Formats: sequence, C-alpha cells, structure tokens
Amino acid sequence: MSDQSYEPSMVLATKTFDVVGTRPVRHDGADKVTGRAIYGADVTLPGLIHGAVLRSPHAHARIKSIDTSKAEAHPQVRAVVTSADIADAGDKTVDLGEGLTRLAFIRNNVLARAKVLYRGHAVAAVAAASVHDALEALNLIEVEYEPLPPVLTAPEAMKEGASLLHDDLTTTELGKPTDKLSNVASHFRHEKGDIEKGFADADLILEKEFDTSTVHQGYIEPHNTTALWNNDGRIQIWTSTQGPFTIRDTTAAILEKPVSQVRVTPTEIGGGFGGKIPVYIDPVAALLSKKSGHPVKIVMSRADVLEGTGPTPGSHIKVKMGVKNDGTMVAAQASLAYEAGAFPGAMVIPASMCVFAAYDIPNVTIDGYDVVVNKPSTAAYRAPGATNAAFATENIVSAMAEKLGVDPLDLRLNNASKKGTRRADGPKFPRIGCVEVLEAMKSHPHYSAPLEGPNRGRGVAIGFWFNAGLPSACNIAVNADGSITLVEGSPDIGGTRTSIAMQAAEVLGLPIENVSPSVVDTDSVGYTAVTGGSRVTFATGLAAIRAARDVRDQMIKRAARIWGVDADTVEFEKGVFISRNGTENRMTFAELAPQLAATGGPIVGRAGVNPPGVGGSFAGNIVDVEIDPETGKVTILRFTAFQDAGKAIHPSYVEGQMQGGSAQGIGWALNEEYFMNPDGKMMNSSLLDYRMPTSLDLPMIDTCIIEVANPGHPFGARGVGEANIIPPPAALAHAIHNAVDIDMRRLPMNPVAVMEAIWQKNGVTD
Amino acid sequence: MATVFIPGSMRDLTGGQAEIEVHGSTVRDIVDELDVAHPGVKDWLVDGNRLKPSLSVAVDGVVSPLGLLQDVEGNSEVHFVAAIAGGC
Amino acid sequence: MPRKVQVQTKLNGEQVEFLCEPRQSLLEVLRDELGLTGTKEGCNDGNCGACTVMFDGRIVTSCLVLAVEAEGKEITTVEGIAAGNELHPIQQCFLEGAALQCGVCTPGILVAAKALLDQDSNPSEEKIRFWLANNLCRCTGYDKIVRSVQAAAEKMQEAR
Amino acid sequence: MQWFEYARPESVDEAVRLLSEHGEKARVLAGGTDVLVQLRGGFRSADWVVDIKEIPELNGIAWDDSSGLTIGAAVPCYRVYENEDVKKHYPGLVDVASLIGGTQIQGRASLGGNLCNAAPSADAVPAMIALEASGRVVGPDGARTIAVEDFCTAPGKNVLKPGELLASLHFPAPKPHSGAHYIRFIPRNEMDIAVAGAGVSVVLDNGNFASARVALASVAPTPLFVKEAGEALAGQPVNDESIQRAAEIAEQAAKPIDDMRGTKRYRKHLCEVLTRRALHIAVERAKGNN
Repeated sequence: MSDQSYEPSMVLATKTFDVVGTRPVRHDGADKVTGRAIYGADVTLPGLIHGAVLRSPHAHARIKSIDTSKAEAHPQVRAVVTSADIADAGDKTVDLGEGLTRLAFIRNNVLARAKVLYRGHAVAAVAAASVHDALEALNLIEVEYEPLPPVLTAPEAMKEGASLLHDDLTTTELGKPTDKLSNVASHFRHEKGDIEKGFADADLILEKEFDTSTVHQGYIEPHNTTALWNNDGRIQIWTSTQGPFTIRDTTAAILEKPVSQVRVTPTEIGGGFGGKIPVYIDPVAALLSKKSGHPVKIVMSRADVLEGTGPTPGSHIKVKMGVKNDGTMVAAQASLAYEAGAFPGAMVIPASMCVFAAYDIPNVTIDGYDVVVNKPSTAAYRAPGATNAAFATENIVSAMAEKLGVDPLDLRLNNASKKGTRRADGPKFPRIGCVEVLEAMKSHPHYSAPLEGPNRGRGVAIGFWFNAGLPSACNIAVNADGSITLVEGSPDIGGTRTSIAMQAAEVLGLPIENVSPSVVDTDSVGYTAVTGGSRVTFATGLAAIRAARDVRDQMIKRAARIWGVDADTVEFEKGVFISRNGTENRMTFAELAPQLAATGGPIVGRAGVNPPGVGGSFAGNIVDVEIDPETGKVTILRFTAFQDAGKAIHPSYVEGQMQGGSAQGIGWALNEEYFMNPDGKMMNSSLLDYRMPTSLDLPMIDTCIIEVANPGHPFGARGVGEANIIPPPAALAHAIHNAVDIDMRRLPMNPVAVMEAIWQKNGVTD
Repeated sequence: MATVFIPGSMRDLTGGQAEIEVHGSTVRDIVDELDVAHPGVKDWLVDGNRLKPSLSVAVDGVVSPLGLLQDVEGNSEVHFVAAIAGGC
Repeated sequence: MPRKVQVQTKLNGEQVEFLCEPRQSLLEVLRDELGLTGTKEGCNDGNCGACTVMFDGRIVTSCLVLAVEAEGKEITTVEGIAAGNELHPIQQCFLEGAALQCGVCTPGILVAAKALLDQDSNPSEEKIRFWLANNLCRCTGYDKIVRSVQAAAEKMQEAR
Repeated sequence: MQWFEYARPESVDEAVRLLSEHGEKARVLAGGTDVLVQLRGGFRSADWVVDIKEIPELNGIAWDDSSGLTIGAAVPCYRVYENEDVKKHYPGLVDVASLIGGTQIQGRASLGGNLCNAAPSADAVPAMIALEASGRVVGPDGARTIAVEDFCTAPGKNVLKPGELLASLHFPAPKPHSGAHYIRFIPRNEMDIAVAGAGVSVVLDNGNFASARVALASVAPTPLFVKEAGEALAGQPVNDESIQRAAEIAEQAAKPIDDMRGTKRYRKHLCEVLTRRALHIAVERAKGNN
C-alpha cells in the first residue's frame, strides 16, 4: 500500500478563485446514495413491454433466410423486427458531429443485413410481455446462415487473399479512393522533415513491434433504452447515453424521420468511457414500439454488452526511433494498424496524432491503417487509440534511456514538446504542460523513494490527448430569491453538473448552493455534443460561463435603469452591482433578483458555443511493482498519477478521473482482453473471466494535479477525462522490465505472458 | 501572405510542394486561390460550401470550428487536418 | 402455465407481500414488482455486486437469490440505509469524499460497506478491499471509496 | 429464465421424494450461486427447483473430538470459516471457504454445492480430498458414503443417481502433528477461477512425513487426487528435497487443457509451484499442532 508520509493528492495550483477550485458536494449526490436516481433501466411507463435481441452465433456468415413466424405465434409476443423493417441506407452519409459516416455502416450494425460480421451481431428482435417471454421467443426465430471464414486480427485481415468482410469496401489510399476491394478501409500518412536523413543522423536506433488486445470500456451499467413510438408518429426515447443528440440524430436518420419528431431524454448513466456514444438498440426498440403499440424497454445482458457493443481496437504497431548520443531524438517512424471491428472507423487517426506528440522530433513519418475484422464494431474508449500507441513509443523511449545510461525522465524532458513544437500531423502546439508534468514527476517523493527487494522495479511513462471542443449550449434563469437554475445537455457521468455550475457561480459571484443545474432532454436545450473528448467541463463549462455573463450584462442594464444611470457606469464585482458615477450605488445580485419582473421581466441568459482554444492534456505515471518469478503475477506496490488539468475546477473529480483512468489502464495492461477462439467466439464474455480490477487488485492511487492554464478557457481548464488512461500499460511494462529484465511488447501482460517471457529469458524450454 | 501546409496525400495536386504562400483573408479565399494555381485542390478539400466533414482546418495551430469561414491573418499558418472527436 | 407464488417478507423494516414467478430473481422482483430500482443489475451472474442487498443479516447478490427464497426473511436495500431524512454516515462520507462518479455501483457498495462497518468498527484498508472485492467499480479505481469507508468508520466511532 | 416450480422441503425424506419423483427434471438449490447462473444461461434445465436450505440436517455444523466434523451440504461458506471448531481444527477448510467467490457469494455458496457442481476448478474439492472428507448421500434406496475423491466423474457430472441428494460432508478428526492447506493461483486477487489449485495435508512423525495427501484443481476433467505424490512423502524426512519431489510428481500427474485461463505448460508448472508452497505451509501448521 502507498506510503502516506506525504499528501496523497497534490494540487500544484497556479491561480485561485472563489468557487472554482473548491470541492462542493455534487448536486445529484443525494439521489445517487439513496437509490433514487433514475438510470435508464429504471424507467417505466404504463403498458411497458420488454424487448430482447437475437445475436449471431457466427463471426462471419451470409444470412440466407430468417423465419420469424414461430416467434410471432408465441402467445406473449407483441412484435418481432428484422433488418427488413429498416429502409436500406444505400450510400447515404450522415454527419453526426464526429465526421462523415456511411449511414449503412451504422444501420447494418443495428440490425445485420445480408451478412453477419461478428459473433453477437444483432439479427432480429422480439418484444413480449416479460423479459423471460422475450428471451424464450428468440429461440423460436429460425435463421439460416452460410458461415464464412473469419479474420480476427489486423495483420490477418491485411493479407492478400484474406476473407473480405464487405463486398463494396475499397481502400482509400493516402486520401485517394481506389477500386481495390480490401479489408483496409484507409491508409494515411503524416510526414515531417526527412526521415531517411533523420535516421542517418542517429547514433542509436531502436525498432520494435507491438500487439495490443481488444478491450472493453467495462461500464457497470449495461446499455438500455425505452422507446415509445406515439400514435402521432413522434418518437420518445429514454436511455443511458453519452450523447442524447447523437442518439436523436442517428435514430432519426435510420428511421427516416425529421429530427423534430424524435425526442431523447438522457437518464442518469452508469458509465460510458466512449462506449455509450454509438447507437445500438434505440431504433430497434422504437420499431418494436411502432409494431406493438406499446412502449418497449430493452436492457442488454452483460454478454450482449461484451459481444454486441463497441470495444476499443486491438492493434499491431511498429515503431522505430533514432536518438543521438547526446540524448537528442532525431527521427521517429510508426506504422499503426488498428482493428476497426466489423465496420470502418478504428481510432487510428487520433492514435497517429498522439503516437509521438510528447516529443519534439524533427523527422517523423507515421502510417495509419484502418482495418476491418470480424469483431464487434469498435467505439471510443478514453483517449481512443492513444494508449496502444504510447505502449509502443514509451517502451522505446525508456529503452533508449537505458542504453544511453540517462534517467528516463531526463531523456523525455530533453525532447519534450512545448509551445510552438510542430506536431507530425502539421499544426504547432499551443501552450501545453508536457515539461511541467515531467518536472512534477521528477520532483515527486515517489520518484526518489527507495525501492528495495528482489523482483521489484519502478517504471515511468507519459501520454498525450488533444481533447475536444465541439458544440454545447446552456441556459440560465434568475430566480427572485437570487438563486439561478442552469440547464445544459451534457449527461453527467462524473460530477459535471457541479463542475459546470461552479463556473457559472464563479462568474456571478454566487455560492454553489444557489445554482441548480439540470441535464435535460433534446427538446429543452440547444445542440450539445457528446459527453466525451474530455470536453464537458471545458466546452459546456464555457457555455455556462457565457450564459452567466449574458445574465450579468442584462442585470447590469436593470441596475442602471433602477438607478437612472448609464449602464456603462455599472460594474459587477463578486456578486455586487456598483455604479460609481457621482454618488455610489450598490446592489447585490440577491437584492436585484426580486426586482426583475418590475424592470422588464425575467432574465434568461443563454449561450451556444463551439469553442476553439481546446487545451490538450498530458498525463504521466510512476509505478512500483513486484513480480512473483514463479507465477509471473504482477503486484502493484505503489502508483502515482500526474496530469495537467489546466485548472482543476473541482479537484476531487479531477482526481477521480485520474484514478479511474489509471485503474482502467492497469486492467488493460495486466489482464483485460477479448480472448477469441479461432472461430471468432469471445471465450470470456462475463465479468468473471473478463478480468477488470477489483478493489483487492489495486493500491491507493496517489494523484498530482498540475495546472498549466489553458489560454482558451477563462479559468484555464483543459479537460481531464482521458489522458490518464494512456501511460499505465507503458509504465507497467517499464516497471516489469526493471524488476525481472524482460521486454513485454504485447498486451495484456498477464501472468502467463510474463511467465513465458521469464522462461524465454532464462532459456527454459518445454 | 498565409502559409498553407499541404497534406502529403494532396501533394500530387501541388506538384509535390509541401508549403505554399497564398493570399486571402479567409480559409475560403485561400482554397479558391490554391485551386486556381493547382486545380483539383478545392474538390479535394471542399464538399459543397463547407470543408469535407472528414477534415478540419487549423489556423496557427488552433483547429477552427468555423472551417471555410475562419479568418486568416497575413502571416498565418494554415493546416488541413483530419476531423475527429474524442471519447471518454 | 404454473402458478405464481405468494411471498411475505420484511423489506427495509416493513412487512411486504408480493406475488412472483418461481423463476424470478429477488433483484427482478425488487426492481420490477416492488419499484425499488436503487438496486442495480450489472451482470446478472453474481460477479459485479451492483445488486448487493442485506439478506437475513448477510450481504448477497440479489441476482443469485430467487424471490421465493425471501419468504420469512429480512431484506435491506440501499433505500433502507438512511434513517428517514438523515443520511447514514457512509452515505454522507461517500458524498463528501467524492467516492462515486457514475454512481451505478454505489448502491451495492453502500450496502456492502455498511454491513462491514456494522461488524467491524475500524476495518483496515486490506479488510475493506477484501470485503468489497465482489463489488466492481469502473469509474473510481476504488481509492476514494476505500478512504470514504475509513472516514465513515471514524465518524461512526465519534458518534458512539 | 425457463419456467420451473419451486419446492422447499423441510425433511430429507421429503426432499428425496421430490427428487425421485422428478428425476432429471429436478435441480437442487442450496446457495444457488452456480445452479441459478446455469439455468439462466441455459446450460442446465429444470422443471423443479428443490431448495434444501430449510432441512435441519443439511444446515448444521457438528464437531466431536473422536468422530470429527460434519457439515451440512447446504451450510454457506461464511458459517464454515466463522465456526470456532472449524477455525481451531481445520484451518485448511477455512482457507478454502474464505476464498470461494467474494463476500456476497460466501453468504450463499456451500461446500456441498461446490462438490455437487463438479467443476474441475472447484476450490473446495481438492481441500476436502486432502482432508480425507467423505459425503453422505441419501436416496430412495437409503444412504451411502462416498469419498470426495470419487464424487466427481466429469466436468459438471457426479456420482449422484436420480433421486439422490448429498446430505452432509464428514471430515475425520485431525491426527496429532497434522496440517493442511489449500492455495490456488488466480490472475486477480479475488473473484476469479483457479488457473490451478493445490490442496494438501500432512501428518508428521518426528522429522518425517508419516503420511500426506495432495489434490489439484483445474488441471483435469475433475478435481484430481494425486495419491502417488502423498505416498512419495510417506516415511521421507521433512525437507525441501522431499517436498520438491512430491511437487514434481503432482506436476507430472496434471493433465490440463489450454483455455482463456491458462496454457497446458503454465498450468503444469503451477502445479509444482503451488503443491510445493502448500506443503511448506501445511508442514508449518503441523509443527504447531500437537
């Protein structure tokens, strides 16, 4: 357990405020500790019936026929749907705020058309009086399949003559469409400087290959939805989602409805981490509701979640880096082949933007491959793509430090990216905290603490995530008692109601208890992009700041009217309106609030933003491990997480993000994987065998928040949701190397893998 | 003049040039200007009256949500980069 | 079709009576028949602990208990932890310690942690981690959960 | 889950009658931590579920210096490891009862259920084999006693005939200078299935092993009693060499498979490591046990 001789959670604050930076109790807290909070599966409506989804037993097969007649004849069954109930999307494309996507890909993932592309692919659905009846009826649906050979990894799928998933997928080669049918949806390249010259200048060149397994976000709450297709043709959906507007727009597109006919109410959500952005069951439940005339609820089983939703890509990565003897990195080359799963869209573009982002290297070439395989269509997972990439890069950087005989943090500091460093994908970095994070790591007591005993080692690693901006909206209404109600559209997964409310409170000089924030449905607030990309506290927070300023400016005019002075002479300081022209007038926010009706009517502040000035975040880990050399089991003795928050609006929840991201990174590093048999069946689709860390597997996770203000946000916030998951696998691999002198280049580094590496090192053969 | 950085995959349209100096006060001007000197550039970047949804434009390192409407200074750096959103 | 069964049990201190199918789990009946949706389903096979309830003085995963087994038993769910309007110290400490993020594992963890504190007024970190190992949390890394259980233990000792 | 009827008999006779009446269509419910998962997943089916927890004989723990320990088949794990007699005389049983599942599972799961479920990975079974435990089976034709090592016949299968019921488990009184221990290897630290496990018991006779028993989990179609490993220790001096030899015999006896929990090679290797480690702890316990 961690050494408590120092503060386990440090905040290296650079600027202080009245509300921002404090640790109030979250507004939804009481509901969530008493069981009153309503999550998606808790929704109930009069006449509610229950849906269940039939999933493919094959990883790759043609659907020859589907016969639903027996299921329809079941006395308790109210409706059955298949792909035939949804219009063919043709080559229609939709922009769901994350770039252009072929509607057919989303639609055919919701219900398979012609082919099933992974085991667990939805094929049909049933609605019945009870869940038990619905599940029973699934067995009555007869599907005839023509099984096809599956391809399960990127290298396999890229081979000439590999079994093809799609009859119409051609490779986009370096930005240009080709007519080559392939499992490679796209190959792109970033280039900077002259890679050949770079390696020619290097004194030391290291090149290695890495493989990482498919892993799942593992949120504890399974996907769920309740849909009502009303008699006027309007659709209402209640669901646990990170993106109510994404669900609305996608469902409308798939069901060919105007967006105004679909209303999505985001319930409380039991975790997402990127996995609750895509649409799976919402349009299905809506169709079942249309056919049955009842509201329909679908709740996925855990196996459905693991086999039928979007995990994050497995990958095959080659990295080559060159450094001079003086510790200057001169060249870096990466080939990133990421498994998209059944449909294109592996998170390889963000991976390419992060793989070398931490280092200022003059000559860089990065090739990215988006490869379809017979696994579930992948989704985002906390800094999607970056963890795989950093596992490779950081391994090589630490190995270089070892060969050059320099401190691994010094080598990183020597080459750290800073403001003005040009990234391989083009743009120069704005103000970033890479150097500050590394310096905090170096000066942290953990780094200098002695680590004695055999089979023990210490590792370090860092990671970068650029974070996202994207649209957000917010309305604020002033109440007569001087409190405000704040309405926003970002589902609250980790205390963001409060971190957003705090920013409005700061602007208006109010105590946080006087702000009542709510997350509302898609008819009740302007378009707000997903809770994702570490963007909510930054972007929705900015919307709240602007809405609060709008309130402030309107109230200044009211004060001016009351005092009969020019509005320009009225200032607002810490919740007090002051006019200093001649006689000084003062009025608090609470004194002015009751006078609004009489001075022109209620005041509603509003803002819609799509902010530039996103601040990327760096994270780092120091980790100590002990390895049982007879079993290969890794025990974490001590773990410290570092991250640049820009400004920690609510430090407790920033620490929470850092600790949670670290725990997920540790699980990814040590045990989690999709264990597939050769037929493409996931053999460990339960929480018993998909081994996420338990409370007994982790130590206390100490945190150190670094605050390098983001110039793009009034309080300097950057967004902290994601970067923290990136370093753990690389830091653990480094620690394992230092403990028992093995080089782990494959995730997970589970006991079998570590033991086999130890045997190999010792020359032990079967 | 603003400096436009040409993505590797677009360089065959610019005769291999990686950086091109272009006049213009908005990204749209710049794209039009480029297309005159290097026909095909506009098709490559633009879809109707907006940037292709798969692309973003970064001016002086900052990805702009305004796309073609983004103002450009005389000495600005303009990059066309892939549009992506994160997940958390 | 076989008949439903009538079950009498004591739930959160009150006598209740319900009809259920023998195949229905206690979790299902608590949520769908009795409207106590505070108890959550995360895996339905006993491996996540989100559905933890007190069952005759022991914590169990209610997905692995048949509702008919509740006949004559005493059950406490998360809805039964607070004393009226007064939050239990474990609930208060979870709020102050930011021990929940998404909050979906929280009801099960609160029931389990309360059961631990009821039998051990000052559990070690190791004991807390062992006791809660059947309650998966994916958001917090457990750090703030363990610290909040320790804080609640102190609070309860002061109260004594 | 499929429809089934539920019965809660209050006597062994009533339970046996129900089980005989419904034969293969009936399933016994003790802690339910396996059978309910299997019924829900469709791996097993049942028209009748017979809850045996209200039967007094199946729900008690009895200790006697001469005859030893008897544990009702439905007694949940927590009552085993919280029982003073068990703590005092059978630390090897406490080991296993407190590592099956987590706290919640231990509130329901029973050693009897763990045996009847007949999983190759059943943690309790090797521990019970090491302790020379036997099961008392009652059925339409009366009662019979079966050694635990003979109870499981294949993955998920056991010797019980239709209508038969495991009533209780009996553990002979521990001999002086005896000690037992069970350890398993799992990738996590809790809530996991044994990649391999070793249950051992030893009886010492000033500096030598008088006798020993070794049994393994997760390395064969059934929990595996490695008689020869114990026999190899009998009469040998208590030292690293003799223990190492027994551990290697256990490794040789293991016939594991490759699956998502481990490879053949790794599992065989673990048998040696775990048997050795378990024997050392059992010896320590024996030395402290006069």
